[in-house]
Amino acid sequence: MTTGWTREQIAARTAQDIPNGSYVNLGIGIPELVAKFVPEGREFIYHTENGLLGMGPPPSENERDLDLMNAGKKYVTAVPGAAYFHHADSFSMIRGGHLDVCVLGTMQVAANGDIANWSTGEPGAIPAVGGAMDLVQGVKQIFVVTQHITKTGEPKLVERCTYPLTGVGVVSRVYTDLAVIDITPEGFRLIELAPGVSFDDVKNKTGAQVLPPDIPPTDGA
Amino acid sequence: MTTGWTREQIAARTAQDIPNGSYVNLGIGIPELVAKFVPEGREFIYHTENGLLGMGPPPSENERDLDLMNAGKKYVTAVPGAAYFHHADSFSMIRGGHLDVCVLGTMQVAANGDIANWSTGEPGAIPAVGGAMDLVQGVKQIFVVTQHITKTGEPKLVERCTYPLTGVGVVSRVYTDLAVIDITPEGFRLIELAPGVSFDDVKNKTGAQVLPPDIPPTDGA
Amino acid sequence: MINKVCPSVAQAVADIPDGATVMLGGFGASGSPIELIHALIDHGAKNLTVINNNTGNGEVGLAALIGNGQVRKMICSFPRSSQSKVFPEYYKAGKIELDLVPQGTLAERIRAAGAGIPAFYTPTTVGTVLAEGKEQREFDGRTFVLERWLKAEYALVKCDTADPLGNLTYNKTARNFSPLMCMAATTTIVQVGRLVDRGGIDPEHVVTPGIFVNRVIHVPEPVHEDTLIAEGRCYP
Amino acid sequence: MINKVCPSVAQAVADIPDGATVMLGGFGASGSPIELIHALIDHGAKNLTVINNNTGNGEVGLAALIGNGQVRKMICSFPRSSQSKVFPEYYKAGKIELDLVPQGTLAERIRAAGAGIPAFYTPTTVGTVLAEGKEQREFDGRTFVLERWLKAEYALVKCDTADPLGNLTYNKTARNFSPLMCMAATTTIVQVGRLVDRGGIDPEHVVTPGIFVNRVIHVPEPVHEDTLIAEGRCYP
Repeated sequence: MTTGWTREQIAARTAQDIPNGSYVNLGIGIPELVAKFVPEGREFIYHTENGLLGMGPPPSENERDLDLMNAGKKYVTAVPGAAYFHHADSFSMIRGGHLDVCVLGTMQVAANGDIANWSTGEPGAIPAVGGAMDLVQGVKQIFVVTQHITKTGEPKLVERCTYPLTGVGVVSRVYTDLAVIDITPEGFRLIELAPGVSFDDVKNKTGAQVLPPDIPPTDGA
Repeated sequence: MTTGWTREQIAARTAQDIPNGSYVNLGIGIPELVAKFVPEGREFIYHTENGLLGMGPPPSENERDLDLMNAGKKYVTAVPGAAYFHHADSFSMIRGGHLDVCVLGTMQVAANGDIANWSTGEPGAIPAVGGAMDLVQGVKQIFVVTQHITKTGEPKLVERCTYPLTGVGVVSRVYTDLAVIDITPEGFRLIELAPGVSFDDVKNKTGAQVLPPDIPPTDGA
Repeated sequence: MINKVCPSVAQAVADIPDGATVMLGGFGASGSPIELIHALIDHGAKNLTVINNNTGNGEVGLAALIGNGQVRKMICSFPRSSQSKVFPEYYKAGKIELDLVPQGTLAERIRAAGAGIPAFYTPTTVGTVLAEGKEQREFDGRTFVLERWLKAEYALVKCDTADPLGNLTYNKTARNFSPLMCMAATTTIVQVGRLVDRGGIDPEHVVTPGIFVNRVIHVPEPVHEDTLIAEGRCYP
Repeated sequence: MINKVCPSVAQAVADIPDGATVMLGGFGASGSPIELIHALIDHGAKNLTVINNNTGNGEVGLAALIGNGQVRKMICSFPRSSQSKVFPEYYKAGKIELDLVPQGTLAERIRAAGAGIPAFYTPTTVGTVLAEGKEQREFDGRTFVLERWLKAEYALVKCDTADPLGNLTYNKTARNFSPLMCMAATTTIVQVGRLVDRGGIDPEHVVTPGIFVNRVIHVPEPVHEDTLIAEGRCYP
């Protein structure tokens, strides 16, 4: 029986793979939760593309500053040692390869590392890209966190993305409710199974081949 | 008999043509003297390409800061309302067309507005360009101030520059010890004669045709 | 003495003609020059091309400018938000054009305009539909897309502190695109909460040097877009 | 807790290998990281390519590095000065290469490297010998030259104030190329006169955010190149 990880557990598992001292950009949704699960003894510095390095947790009602928000337009705080800067400097950090890790949600991720997370491509829909295409091209490591399948049961890990791409061959690793999966030159490769999840579960819910780990995984049962 | 303007008078005459509120970059030599002759009721703001807008006069010995110099590596001061910035921002001001006037010395200036003021082109000489090529391309108006002829009597205002160019067709106006001369689509055109200088004096000492003024000049005698 | 202070937001925007390209500072509500935008609504210039990261929220500021039928085209990175209703309505009705530009490319194109760089190469959008029709080229074995500078006739910007020379500082993440837009527009108009004398800003702390600013208007207690929206306000 | 403080200039430069490309902050004497350069002389790495606006003065700092035979090539805009004797001697003897880059192009190429922009167009040098052999192109009826980013393995920079995260501020015109070089080097090494705790620099006043800095060395009373030259000093 499949059980797997909760949203929080996916975020916590992702945080395990981020080295101490990393400069990190977190997307909206599950990625935001990563900040709650920084492993003991490590410190991450959060970048938000609207001009802040050293983003802190949400403020209480009375410490709220209307001019201090994140890229998702939520109110945030700044930690001691933070810095403000304009958008060209902010995207220099991104495009110039200065950020270590970006954690993004997605609609689809392909076995070749392509990611599609900005548009369904439906006619009439209003396209909105924000900073996603800059982030996937510029940040050293792109981690994708996502439910393994859509609400209607379609795989989100696919052979080739059918939605318009955000970037080509940019994703390093995928964290889902079922497993941790690497993007390798050979395609998806299992790294770790969530508790109660079998390799067959993962294979059945993935729209492309999933290779077994180089090192056999411990069974998640 | 030719008398003409002194270095200070050339600088003072140049200053007359700079509108109030201009952002101005002054080269080394006679151009620096322009700052001493700001016409009453006007204010210029001086830019130095090493990162200061609002450069003030040289400091006294005891107010000298070793970290406050101009592009000529001389100690300067900063006026109230000054700003410091890095070199990319400084040359954005230059290249982006934000400076109004640049006053430069020269070795040669041609009737088509070409300027040569960075290199003699002699073999073995160490070439050094600094910010000259950026300034002549970027600043809205390039004023050249110079002696009309070299120490050995050669014209500095020429039909075509023989020294390596700094920029092509960039000079607006030339101020010499003998005259003020515009660069027009038809070539050099006299604007004003220095005291005691005749139009013939100017023509004889210029290495290209000099057109008479559109409005006849008052005789400098 | 140079003094760029202009007596009112109305006078400051009075010469913006129909058909102008206008940059508006701000990222969402943060840094949005609400008083200047509302003055532009009162002024009534039409067929504007507006450059902003977003397309406004609620029925104030940029959303109200669009709702007043003054905007022909939006150049932005993210025209969607939970509180954005006016733009979607206009867009779906075919009453407004959209030029979608990735956020970092938008920032860099604006900066390039201010810096006199007519074009540059960027990795952003390579392999996506947003790169279609654009010139591509390899450098050091990687593919990049050619992007052009993005200029405007006017920039309307909100800052925190200004002096009469137009030196500016901003408040926190309200800085965002504003310093870039100040560089990229022919005429930069700035509303400031705190107007100080010359020398009132430490030269080390100036974010936008005055050379990039043309008009400064003192708006001592600016309203915040988020506050207006929370109160359900609309403009005019 | 992240702490980029490194105990000594000697340790900070110890891994710079022979053949490295090294950016040195400073414009003439102003902002020159003398203690770091002298540590690099002690360290002895050879065949270096050095990027700086100038080529050093007197017999200290960059001039001493050249005089010690460690520099194969200089990339700079202005290799002449009244007090520059070492470089001219090496250059005329054919013992050092020179790559002359206009000052604004030098700054923009370094900034481009930090910003992930592999190439850009600039009007500077059009029609001059420095544009020879370079790709040219028209935009909006004007000719521009294509320039590439300029990266380095190391940047050695002097700042005024730093915190342990590597956030930096500079003193007056000692800022110059340093913030750009911090962005453009794989490893950025900074000497600082005043080292403060986290939070000791107002986030609004940070010039170089810590993300661009790898090692911070406290040099509480740095010598100034101009002072050393006035005293007729030479190094080692």
